[in-house]
Amino acid sequence: RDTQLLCELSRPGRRAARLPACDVPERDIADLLPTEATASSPPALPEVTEPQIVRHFVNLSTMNMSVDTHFYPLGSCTMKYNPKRNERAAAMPGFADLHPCQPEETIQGMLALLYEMQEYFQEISGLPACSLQPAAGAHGELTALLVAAAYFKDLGENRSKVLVPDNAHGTNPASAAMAGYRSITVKTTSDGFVDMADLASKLDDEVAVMMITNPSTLGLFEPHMREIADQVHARGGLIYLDGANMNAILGITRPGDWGADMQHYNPHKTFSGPHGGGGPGAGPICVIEKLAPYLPTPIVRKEDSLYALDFNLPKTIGRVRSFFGNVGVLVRAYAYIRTHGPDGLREVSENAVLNANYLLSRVKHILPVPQGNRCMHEFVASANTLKKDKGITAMDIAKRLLDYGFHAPTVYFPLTVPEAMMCEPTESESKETLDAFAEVLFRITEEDAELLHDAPHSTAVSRPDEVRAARQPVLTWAALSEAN
Amino acid sequence: RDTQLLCELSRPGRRAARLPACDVPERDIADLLPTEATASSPPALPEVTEPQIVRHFVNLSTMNMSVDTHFYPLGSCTMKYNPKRNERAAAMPGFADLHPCQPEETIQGMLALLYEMQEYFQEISGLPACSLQPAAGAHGELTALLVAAAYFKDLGENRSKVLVPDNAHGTNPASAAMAGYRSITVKTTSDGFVDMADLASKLDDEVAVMMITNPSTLGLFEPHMREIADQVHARGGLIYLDGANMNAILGITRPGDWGADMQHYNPHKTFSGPHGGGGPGAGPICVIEKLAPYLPTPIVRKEDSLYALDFNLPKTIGRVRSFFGNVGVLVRAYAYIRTHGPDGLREVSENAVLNANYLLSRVKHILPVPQGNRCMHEFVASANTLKKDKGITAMDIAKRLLDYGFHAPTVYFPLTVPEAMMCEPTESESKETLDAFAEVLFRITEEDAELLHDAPHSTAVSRPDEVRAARQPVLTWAALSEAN
Amino acid sequence: MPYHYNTPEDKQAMLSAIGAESVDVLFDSIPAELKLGRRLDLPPALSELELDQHLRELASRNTPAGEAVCFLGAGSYDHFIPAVVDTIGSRSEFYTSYTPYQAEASQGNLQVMFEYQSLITELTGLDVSNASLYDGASAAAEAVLMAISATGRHGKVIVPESLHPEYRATIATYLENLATEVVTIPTSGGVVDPEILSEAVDEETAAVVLQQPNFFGCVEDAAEVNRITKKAGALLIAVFDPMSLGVLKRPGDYGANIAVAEGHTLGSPMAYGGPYLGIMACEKSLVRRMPGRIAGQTVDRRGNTCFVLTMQTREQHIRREKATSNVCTNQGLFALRATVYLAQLGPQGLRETASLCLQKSRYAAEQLCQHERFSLAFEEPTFKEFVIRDRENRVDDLLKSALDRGYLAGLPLGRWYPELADCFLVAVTEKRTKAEIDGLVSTLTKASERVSVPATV
Amino acid sequence: MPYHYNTPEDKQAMLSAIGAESVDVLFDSIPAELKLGRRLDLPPALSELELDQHLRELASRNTPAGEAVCFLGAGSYDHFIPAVVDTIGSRSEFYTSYTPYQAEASQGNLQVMFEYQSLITELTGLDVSNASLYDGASAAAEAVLMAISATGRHGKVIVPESLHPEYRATIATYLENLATEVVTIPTSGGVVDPEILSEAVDEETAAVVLQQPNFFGCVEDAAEVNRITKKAGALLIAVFDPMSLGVLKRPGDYGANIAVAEGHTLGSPMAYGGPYLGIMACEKSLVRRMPGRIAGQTVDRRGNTCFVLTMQTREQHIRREKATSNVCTNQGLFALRATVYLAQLGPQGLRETASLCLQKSRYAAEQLCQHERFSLAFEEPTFKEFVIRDRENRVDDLLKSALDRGYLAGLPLGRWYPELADCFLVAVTEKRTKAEIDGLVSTLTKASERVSVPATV
Repeated sequence: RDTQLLCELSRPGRRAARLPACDVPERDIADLLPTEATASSPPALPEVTEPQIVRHFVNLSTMNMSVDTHFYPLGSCTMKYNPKRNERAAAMPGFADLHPCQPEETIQGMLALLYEMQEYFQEISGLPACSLQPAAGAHGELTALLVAAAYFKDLGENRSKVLVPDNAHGTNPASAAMAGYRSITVKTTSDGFVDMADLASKLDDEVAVMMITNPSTLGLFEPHMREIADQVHARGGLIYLDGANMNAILGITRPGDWGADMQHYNPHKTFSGPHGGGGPGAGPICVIEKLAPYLPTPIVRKEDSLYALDFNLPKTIGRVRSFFGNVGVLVRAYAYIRTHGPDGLREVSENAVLNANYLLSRVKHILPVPQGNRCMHEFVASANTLKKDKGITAMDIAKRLLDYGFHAPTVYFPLTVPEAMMCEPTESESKETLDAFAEVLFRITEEDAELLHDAPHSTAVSRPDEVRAARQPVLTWAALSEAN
Repeated sequence: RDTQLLCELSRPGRRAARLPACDVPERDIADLLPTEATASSPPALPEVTEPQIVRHFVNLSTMNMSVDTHFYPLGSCTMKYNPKRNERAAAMPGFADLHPCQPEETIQGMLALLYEMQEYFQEISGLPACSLQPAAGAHGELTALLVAAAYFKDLGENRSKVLVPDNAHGTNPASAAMAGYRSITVKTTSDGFVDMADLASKLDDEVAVMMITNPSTLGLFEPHMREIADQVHARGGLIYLDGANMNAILGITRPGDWGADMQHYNPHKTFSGPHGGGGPGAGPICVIEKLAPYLPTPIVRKEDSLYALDFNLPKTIGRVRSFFGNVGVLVRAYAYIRTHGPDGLREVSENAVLNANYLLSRVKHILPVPQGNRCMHEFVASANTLKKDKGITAMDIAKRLLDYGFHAPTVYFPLTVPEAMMCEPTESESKETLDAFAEVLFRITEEDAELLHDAPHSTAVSRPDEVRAARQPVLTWAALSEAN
Repeated sequence: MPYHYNTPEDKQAMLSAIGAESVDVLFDSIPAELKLGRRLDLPPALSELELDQHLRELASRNTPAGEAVCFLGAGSYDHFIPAVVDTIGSRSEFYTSYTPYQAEASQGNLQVMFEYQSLITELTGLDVSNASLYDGASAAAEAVLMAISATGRHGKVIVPESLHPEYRATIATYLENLATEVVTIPTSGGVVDPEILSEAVDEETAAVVLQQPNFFGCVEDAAEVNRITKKAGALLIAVFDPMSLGVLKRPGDYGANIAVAEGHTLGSPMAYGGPYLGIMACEKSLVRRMPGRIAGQTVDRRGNTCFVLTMQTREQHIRREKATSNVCTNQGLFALRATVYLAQLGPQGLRETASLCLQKSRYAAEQLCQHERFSLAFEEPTFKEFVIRDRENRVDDLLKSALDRGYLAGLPLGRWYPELADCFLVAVTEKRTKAEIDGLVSTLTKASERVSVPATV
Repeated sequence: MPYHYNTPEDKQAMLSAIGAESVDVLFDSIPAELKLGRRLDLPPALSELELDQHLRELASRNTPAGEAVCFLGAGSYDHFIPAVVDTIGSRSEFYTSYTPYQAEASQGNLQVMFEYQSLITELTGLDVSNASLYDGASAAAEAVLMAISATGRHGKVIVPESLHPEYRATIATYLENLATEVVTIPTSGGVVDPEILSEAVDEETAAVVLQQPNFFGCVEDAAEVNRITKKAGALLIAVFDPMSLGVLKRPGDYGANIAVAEGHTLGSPMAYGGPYLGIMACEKSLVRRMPGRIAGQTVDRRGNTCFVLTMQTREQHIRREKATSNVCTNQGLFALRATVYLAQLGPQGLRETASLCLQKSRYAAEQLCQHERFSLAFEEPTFKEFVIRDRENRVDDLLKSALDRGYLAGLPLGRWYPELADCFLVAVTEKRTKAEIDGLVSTLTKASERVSVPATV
């Protein structure tokens, strides 16, 4: 099998694409462009043929695990089935081949879809305004925090802090920092909930926003949610809901109804847009009415049966990227929502939670789940006892699972749980698969520790040296030939 | 990984597709259909979900070798690269979504393409008439023999024999039999050519057609081709050219110019239509002028700039299938021919022959090639010496090649070469790949015979019991549960 | 050139290894006088971009279903293809592989063949299935050859006029040079007349070929046809519509010995007629006379369950002229698509699809017949298509006028049935909405008015 | 429901194992008063067939490039996408996998990232590349943040008006709550004025952002801009068009410290603006300040070469608020598509594509300017787009009229540049044929005549 690099497949004179002959009168490039601006030769890209390209990349693809080939219970990432009808939808020329600057009369169908998406996101979150512009969840966080900042600036309030619980995604504090805020960590209790005393001690008039992930990264619904919101609101602050875990609560409960003022969605998680090996996703946000004037522009409006782009928000933060948004991802999410309907979306969450609880019930005897017997869409087990008793770490288990044909859960996150293994089966897996996974997990814990330290055994690669990679970075072909 | 059967994934109540509600007034089925004709329940198909279906089939796919993943030098099958642009072409709704009975004014683009295909096939073969109807190479053979039979019947001649060299594809005699002819085998010499004396002894006025594969299945151009054709013609017979090996001679020499009266094409071989795991292909035929009146109908005609279907051939043999032909395959072949042009097609053959001769030069020291030092697009090596010396068979080598990531050549065909290994690299492979293949072949011949008898070692399956499969056939899930 | 690797340096190195001075030398075995000596007269090469532009231009001169509303049937139907079918069908490992000669390198294809065979036997109610043939018509012809061989009766086969005319033509072509006669029997009221059949079938008859539902869309009395056929010791060959089996009895259930079908409707496009999928299933006793590839389950040297091509002694590469048939591949990719499609539908999906075809087509027929100009040509119950008689006998004008309004409204039958020159065949699949059906009715009605006007002038 | 497995029996068994009476019980941790207590107000579920019909209807209300002839540019372009890109991009193993947290299960994605980074460094002439960002505009904003951090200069960044207005807007939004000011400097004749720049840039300046070719399509004097920038100790951030590098100098060659680009043009569709591909490369010294994923080569425990995510200490899951950025994924699938696209083009293909853009766009500009109504707004040389001034100052009418004739003829600039309200931006890619360009010219000329008539009435 081909694991050479493209540059190793290259031979001078090979080529794949051929371009048409120039059908307009051709002029010497020197007559068209100043010599000092032009390159004498094109960049030294590899020279390969089309059959090489295809075989190279098809073979590379088979070196990945993926949802279409394996159970992929990567916690917090919602690796659910990506419906093929969504891909067909996004590829329709009527959507895929639209230029972002086309006149509105030539994109009425596109705008109708995007308008509906605004409406759907608002309804699902219980928040009345929406911007589809952000390109990813973290981008949505940043955008919402910038919206909040603009709001406070408009109010004349000078708030500098953002509160973030210690079990939040790392993007929360990073987004706060990028938006110019100081990120303040709020502790969580051993139960995994916000430590109300710690919150009280940190909540002051400097707090602009409290970011909260609910259900949390532990897969638990925050019992003090309403109280937290009330307290933050009482000090003039806003609640930001990290929407990464919406898959647990569709049609069951809505962030807007608990006091969230802003939230983002991860349509590539909750609404089945594919993860693409790490993107692209999208990060639309919804906000309460009083924050709506600050949203990025444009917003899609509907008047009578005509759709239009509204750029006229005088208080807008501006824009956080070029053009409208990650429309291709939104088309997929639209297809998903339309084929599920209100009952179907609720069933998504019911089955995601049922599957997670079932897996929890099968796993907790093997790997303790510190935060109790129940969960929402995911749970965090711990290999801590196993580590103490047998020297087997979460990493060992994760690697060994690959040998058995399962992708590993998310490990070592959240940081609040030692030897964490965060499992999110999603609704699109069967009881048989969950049973098989639990059985393998049990079998692994019975295996010899030495065997596990060297796992995986069946993969082409095993335990890469990450320290070396970071200390002696080899990031390109050029660096490779230098290194050798 | 999933190698269960679909029926094993089934659980009552699971389903993938959902259909729209009926939007017309619904009536009781009993009112619409006689009870004795209706089934009380639908066939017991498996009940599975869409994610199961996708994972099942994606994982099954990875259990195949294929051109896009491996070198696949399967002789006589021309496993060349299947251009992705061809697939895009065939999927265009303007071609894929045409009903075969649409009025001609609604398919002028389709008919233009098919008309051009007739013209291209005629030009490439040097034969002036064409039918695109046959669905596969063997179907083309049958069709052409039926055309020949109609021609002789029309002449009032009662000819009963078809001559077939002993190294021909098995479909030749089978097609002759299906067309109502007696198949007579003509010997070939140890050089691999038609034994002219044997031909002379078998050629009489009863011979309707001599079928010949040229270049032959040994990858050799028949030196007596013209003489053979003259002799057959002198006795009133016709020459049928098995076009399986056209990849060797595009733009270099034409069957019509050597005296062939009929030939089929394998567009899925020569013109890069994919092989689809064993079909669909297509089997268009070209014939000389005097046979044109007997071709199946319809034929595409052009008048001025309008295209029309001509059903009006009074002497036609009728039809050999429903509708026009394997149009989807022809669209791919059209894309291939148009992107190559006359020079490109010639280069295809030049490179196919160059690659085959180069591989021959690397292999002949390892595995003797009985029929000499040169070849056209393929050659047949023999493991006969190796078998005598070390007990290593062609099958052993074939199986062991799989361990090294190469598909095997065609083995044990043609029957005239003992321990035959028929290698056809095609033009779309690189010198590096041919070198690697030759090196592996050499390494294998040095390996221990016992190791080879048990090969392959790296595949999930090794040396299936074919005798058991044939003696105790288990052909369905139902038979499986009976067998267990 | 796009798909070649050989750089000038490569070529030189390769020629050296071969011991040839030039590539031309490699063609020395072809006598000079047989060489073409000129370029092929073909258009110059296009780049991929130009190809794309050219093909779009060609495609734009066609009116596919989707641009026009398609009510055409007659063996090719505008059924819906779920996206999963395309996803699986476009996997490189499926479509760029070949016949599984090396079982170890082809377990994916082999298991798919086995699953396909299993689904087809379930669908047909028969014991065994091959791994597919070219299309429905050639499968019917192969079935006739099987029947002749199995019964040893070389006298005749009987085909009613309600069998698809192109299927009858194909059978006739296949038998033209063999001893067996194809006897076509007329139908009564659009279906087989038991009396006529009883008279035609005799001890020389190898088989009766019954299409159910038949070419006119009508549901035949299959049990009765089977009874008559069997009484004479002949075999019953059923030509069925796979989709109909969501509501109709299976061929095996009414006694068919061999069942064949056009299977493109199971997940493959209409594609102007091909490639298609020839389905064939039969009783166990006939399996060794069956043409085409067959996959079977067995065990490997390690004792693991696996799949192989089997019963190859029927085939050409071993039996040559004594093979059961000259068919040497299956329609692997389309059998795969059918397998995925049937898995996607499941029993309920098949039933619902069939039911939608039934309900919608009957609704369409009723609505059309409300107009005095139109009537059903036959009174028999239909499944998803039906024959409409135009009382004004101006079918061509009518359909042309409908086409101008965006409807592929039906297929005129005069070409095959002169006595039905005033009739056309209308098919309604699950894809057709009420709005489209109402549109068709309204269009044909209006067309009728428009067409009628000059007639009265 | 389509994607759920759990049959009633499964559910019961699972609930028993959990020890819960019903699924509802599993949601008991949500306080009752926070529950929705009604159905979501969303339209009812569609079947796949209905979805398809609905989406086709929506899509039919759009006019994509392909139906109209697209001369729109401004950062999104109608370039050709070879079929191989779609083939590879639709491989399940690529698009249904995620960020390679488990390197052993992700060598495919990791090697692609490494190859992508290698190609981008080759393309830009810079040392290192990340594995991609969201889009060109946000990549430009991230580059500005990098420059501020690297130089320690928090005073200002300079953006000429010839930088894409949406990129300027994005940078401004990102910096709004930080200390650094965004200083926009006017251009002269469509390009940066060295004198104005020299005056603006000072020791408080972190960076100058130069778009090359710029928003107006003009080729800037990048060497001069770099000289001025470097003289003040600021960093040069280049915003480039990947396609232009077939003929133009690379950012690294004219001194850029960081180069960013919109990369959707490398094999991904326009898709009404996203998802797109943010390209970013920089000098080696800046690598640890770079946002986004980076793949590196290393060896595994067996000593085999392999790939991992590396330099993760820059990232949020470790550094949290001290991370270089909050970006935590790349645009993996589009980076893959760009990798395949660049491999498919190769150096010659890139050069030819660039050359076609150059030749065709210059031809279009010349042809348009033959008409007295039109002139080029700027005299500087252009690469693939250019600004046309309508001497009649009726841009909207003109473009509307062209649209009616099937041309997306250009982008009016008044929205961003009031002083260019009589101007529109025209882009010409390799896909546009001479016939289409001539059609555009003829249409705008005719439109001009038609539009002019009522003006004189």
